[in-house]
Amino acid sequence: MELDTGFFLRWMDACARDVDREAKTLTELDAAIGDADHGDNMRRGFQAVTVALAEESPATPGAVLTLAGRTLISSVGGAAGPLYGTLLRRAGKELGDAPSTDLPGLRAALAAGVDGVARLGGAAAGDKTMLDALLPAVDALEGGLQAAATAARQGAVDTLPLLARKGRASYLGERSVGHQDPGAASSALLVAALVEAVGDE
Amino acid sequence: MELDTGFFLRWMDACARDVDREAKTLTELDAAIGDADHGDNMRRGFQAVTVALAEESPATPGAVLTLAGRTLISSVGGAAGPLYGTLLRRAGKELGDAPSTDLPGLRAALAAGVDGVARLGGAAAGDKTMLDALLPAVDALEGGLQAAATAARQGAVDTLPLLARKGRASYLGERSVGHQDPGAASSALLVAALVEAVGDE
Amino acid sequence: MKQLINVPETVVADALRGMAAAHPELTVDVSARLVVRRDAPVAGKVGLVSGGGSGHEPLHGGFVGPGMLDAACPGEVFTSPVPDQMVKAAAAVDGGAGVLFVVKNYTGDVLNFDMAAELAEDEGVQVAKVLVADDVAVVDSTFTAGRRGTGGTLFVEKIAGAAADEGAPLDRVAWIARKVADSCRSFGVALTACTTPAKGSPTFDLPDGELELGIGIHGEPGRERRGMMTAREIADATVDALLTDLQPTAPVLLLVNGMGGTPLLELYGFNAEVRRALDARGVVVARTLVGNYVTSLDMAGASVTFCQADEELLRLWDAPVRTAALRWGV
Amino acid sequence: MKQLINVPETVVADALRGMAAAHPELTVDVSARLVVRRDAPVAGKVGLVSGGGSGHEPLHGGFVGPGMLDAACPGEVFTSPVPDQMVKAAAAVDGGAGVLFVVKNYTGDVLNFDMAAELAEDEGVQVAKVLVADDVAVVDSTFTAGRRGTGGTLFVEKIAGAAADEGAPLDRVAWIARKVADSCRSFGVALTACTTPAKGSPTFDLPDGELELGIGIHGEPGRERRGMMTAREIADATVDALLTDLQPTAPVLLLVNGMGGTPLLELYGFNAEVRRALDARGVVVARTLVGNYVTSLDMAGASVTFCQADEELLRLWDAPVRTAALRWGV
Ligand SMILES: Nc1ncnc2c1ncn2[C@@H]1O[C@H](COP(=O)(O)OP(=O)(O)O)[C@@H](O)[C@H]1O
Ligand SMILES: Nc1ncnc2c1ncn2[C@@H]1O[C@H](COP(=O)(O)OP(=O)(O)O)[C@@H](O)[C@H]1O
Ligand SMILES: [Mg+2]
Ligand SMILES: [Mg+2]
Ligand SMILES: [Mg+2]
Ligand SMILES: [Mg+2]
Repeated sequence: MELDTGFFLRWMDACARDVDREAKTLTELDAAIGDADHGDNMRRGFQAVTVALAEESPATPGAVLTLAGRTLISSVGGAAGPLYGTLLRRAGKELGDAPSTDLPGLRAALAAGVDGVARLGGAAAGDKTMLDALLPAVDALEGGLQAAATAARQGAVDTLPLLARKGRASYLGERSVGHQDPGAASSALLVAALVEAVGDE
Repeated sequence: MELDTGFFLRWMDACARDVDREAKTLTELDAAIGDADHGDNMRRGFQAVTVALAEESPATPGAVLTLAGRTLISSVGGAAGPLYGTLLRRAGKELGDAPSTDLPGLRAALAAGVDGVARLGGAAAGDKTMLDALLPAVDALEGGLQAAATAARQGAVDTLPLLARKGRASYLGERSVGHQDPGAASSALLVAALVEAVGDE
Repeated sequence: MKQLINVPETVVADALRGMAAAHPELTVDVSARLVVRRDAPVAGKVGLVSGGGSGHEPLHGGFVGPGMLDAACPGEVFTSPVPDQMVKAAAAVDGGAGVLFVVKNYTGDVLNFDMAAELAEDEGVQVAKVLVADDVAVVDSTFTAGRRGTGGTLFVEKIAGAAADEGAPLDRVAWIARKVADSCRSFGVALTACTTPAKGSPTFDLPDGELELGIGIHGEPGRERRGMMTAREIADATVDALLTDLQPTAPVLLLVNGMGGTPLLELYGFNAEVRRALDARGVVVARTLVGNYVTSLDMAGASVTFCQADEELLRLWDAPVRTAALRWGV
Repeated sequence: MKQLINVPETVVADALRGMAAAHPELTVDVSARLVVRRDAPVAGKVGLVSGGGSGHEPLHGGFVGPGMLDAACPGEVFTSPVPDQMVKAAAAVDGGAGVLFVVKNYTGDVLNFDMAAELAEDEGVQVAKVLVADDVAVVDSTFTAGRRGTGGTLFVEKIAGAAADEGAPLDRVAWIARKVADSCRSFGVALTACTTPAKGSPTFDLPDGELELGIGIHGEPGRERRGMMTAREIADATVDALLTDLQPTAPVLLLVNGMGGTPLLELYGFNAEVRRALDARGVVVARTLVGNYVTSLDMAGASVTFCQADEELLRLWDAPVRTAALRWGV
């Protein structure tokens, strides 16, 4: 499975589309245990990514993700901006300037990105954050994009009973239990968009 | 019909009681075309009157009304304070220091008081104010206390279709039509209390 | 509607206790209901006294201090104070040069201040009065109690206060106060009604998707109800209402005033639209004040006041003032 | 819930245009989202930069000016700003003595300011940071993102700003800022939720007859919900929560802060009860500020912050400040 620059551009495209469609839901999730802005943050960020990619036409998969990551950092703000920005920027750096990659290459890149998120935010699995969708997704990526998407979705749903220990939701203590983490939900969207990027070809 | 100091004390007492009972209604009327305080204003005023009369035990009908009027002026504020204060103070002055009066004497006193209200506030019949209950009441007083009460009540109800030309309600223009004037409603209460003051004897 | 209070009956007294605790530079008499600058009376200076119903904070108590009011008389919520308060205030601030009463044009305020003026003069205090009636929403004053006094009060109190501070005699301070009052126009818009402590529920019903144009500051409904408008549309309607009444021929002092429940973020955005509307109509803005100054409890909405200002008024506006709510130059 | 806005997307930009129109003493860059004092950089003076999500006005833009902040970076509503803003701000205010970032302790603010600090240092600006984490409602910081930064931010910005104004070097300004941050404690109560422009409806559901204790300033629910309480009961609960965490050994600076939707009349009444509660527990109040300073849009409610102040902090607090929202001595 060759994953070329086109694939990564289509991925970012699918992310922008899906985040736009689900923005309201993400904001609702954030209203319950956060500050009701996650959907708007993600939409603003991926709209900026779409513009930046169109303007700069990066030539390699690594350049696509690095640019997307930098753009998220410069346009999102909040916790999600630096974290998702780091995810993509680190993944992009890992891809180097090769003209294309394959599934193991993508997996290594995302693993590096997720590691960057964990280092930056200091969260671990089970803290009820985006990591609870991202970590299982990277694991499952061995089995293909669809498997990763399913794992991410499941990971997001599984944040429901968890007690938040990072981010705004942690202020709520016990009252954070029973709600899905908005960042985990958006991570599941981004991973699912990988599948669409293939289909869109 | 002799109206002695006891009668005027009982009148003020009945006013305090009735205003307290109807305060919420008066405030509701004021909410519709004013600022939602008339009931509270009247209650505060007559509570103060009750205290003042108990403390100073005025000896004549004139002294009762003069003290009540001064107390309203010092405790009510708003439009109602000076107007009702003037009503009672002028009526009290008219009664002089006679130990008692009769129906014509009461009528002359109230006529003087109502005249004071008209001068102070510059309103005329039909402007949708307390005068629309007070003026017919003074006229009807010739026929006795009950007749005055009936006339005042009717006068208050008749303010409903009027367009307000004085007080806060005038700011509403056409929108003041269809509501009963709160001051006319409280005036009707005070006149009706005259009847109770006889009955309480 | 929930309120951060003890019981409705003690709201004004509680607030005065809280003012006393926060402002050692003021003398607050909780039982007499007076807020007086601590160094009153200032010998030889005209004393400025204002007052009105509570619920419009920081008006008037927040404007007591050097360069503005010498005393404020807070009434019950939305109920003008009683003459006893004003008489005491006049006595407390008369430094021998007389006292100016700044009166907002409402029947209650006018009647009570008139009575107080008579009583104070009986006690030997020279009293002048200025009536503030700046609200253009009250159109036909021959068939009404006349225009309401709203945001213009702030300009009258600040500028007359500065004149008194400079040592102007009573007739001059009163003349300037009247000139300011004549130069001010206001118009207000409500997005929600307010809730008085005594009533405990909104004073009128304003459904989602509607607003009231031409409101006052006492929780009374306005003159016209319309479907919801954008900040830009509201600014245009407001500025048009103002300019139809008075087209300024000099630069204006501008007050973009919150009614109490509208966040400052929105007020600044509204100011941007008001400025755009004024610019488009050729009105020059010399100074701008944005914030909650003449409020109506928790009402959401805003009012716009302008004061056409010649050099002298501008200089007096810029003069030092030191109060709880307005402060500069000292 | 109705709002005085154009469209949710332009709320922050509109407010910045309005600030620019109202405050000629500020340089407002609407597209870069920066509020900077007009005379920046001040040569030889440490520059103070803060920022955070919008919706807390007057924090931080209203605190830009001599004696306080040199620049503020407003993010989207309740969303921390992006590093680009802080990097630009640092460059604009660096007078050669370095820059202090005042950061409220939220994951987003911390991450973005951290990134900005690295980038600014790459560009040759010396950067120090102070973290404000004063909210005692966040109890166990090992299992959370740590305490939130709320009302204490005002004390940190004012006092560190005064130190910078006096010419203290960066490490000294940072040291004082940290000392103030360590000396502040806050606790907040909501009577209603707030409505963000984007969501258009209250961020959480708070029925009549209930309130939230221990709220933050981002429209998030608090730690505990209770039946409605009187101002006196709320003051007691609030002061107890504060003193359980830190029993001051010096006089305190007191901030009785409105969340945006509570009228000043109620805030002063609440101040009376807070003062009573502090007096009863032997806490001496040196200075009091009552008003809407660190808000949460239109939320009804209040927070109480105290800052334990030695002679030096008190002197720096009293030092002149000239900003849109806090001004004295000049
Ligand atoms: N320390 C952290 N590590 C990883 N993810 C985090 C951390 N803090 C917050 N998040 C994620 O960020 C999401 C919130 O993003 P967003 O609402 O955009 O930012 P903010 O909380 O600043 O408003 C959370 O749902 C969570 O998944
Ligand atoms: N100029 C006036 N002449 C006679 N009565 C008046 C006048 N203005 C107002 N009123 C009466 O006062 C009543 C309002 O009293 P109140 O609500 O206590 O005072 P306020 O209007 O100051 O809140 C009105 O309903 C009206 O009957
Ligand atoms: Mg959020
Ligand atoms: Mg009334
Ligand atoms: Mg009234
Ligand atoms: Mg946020």
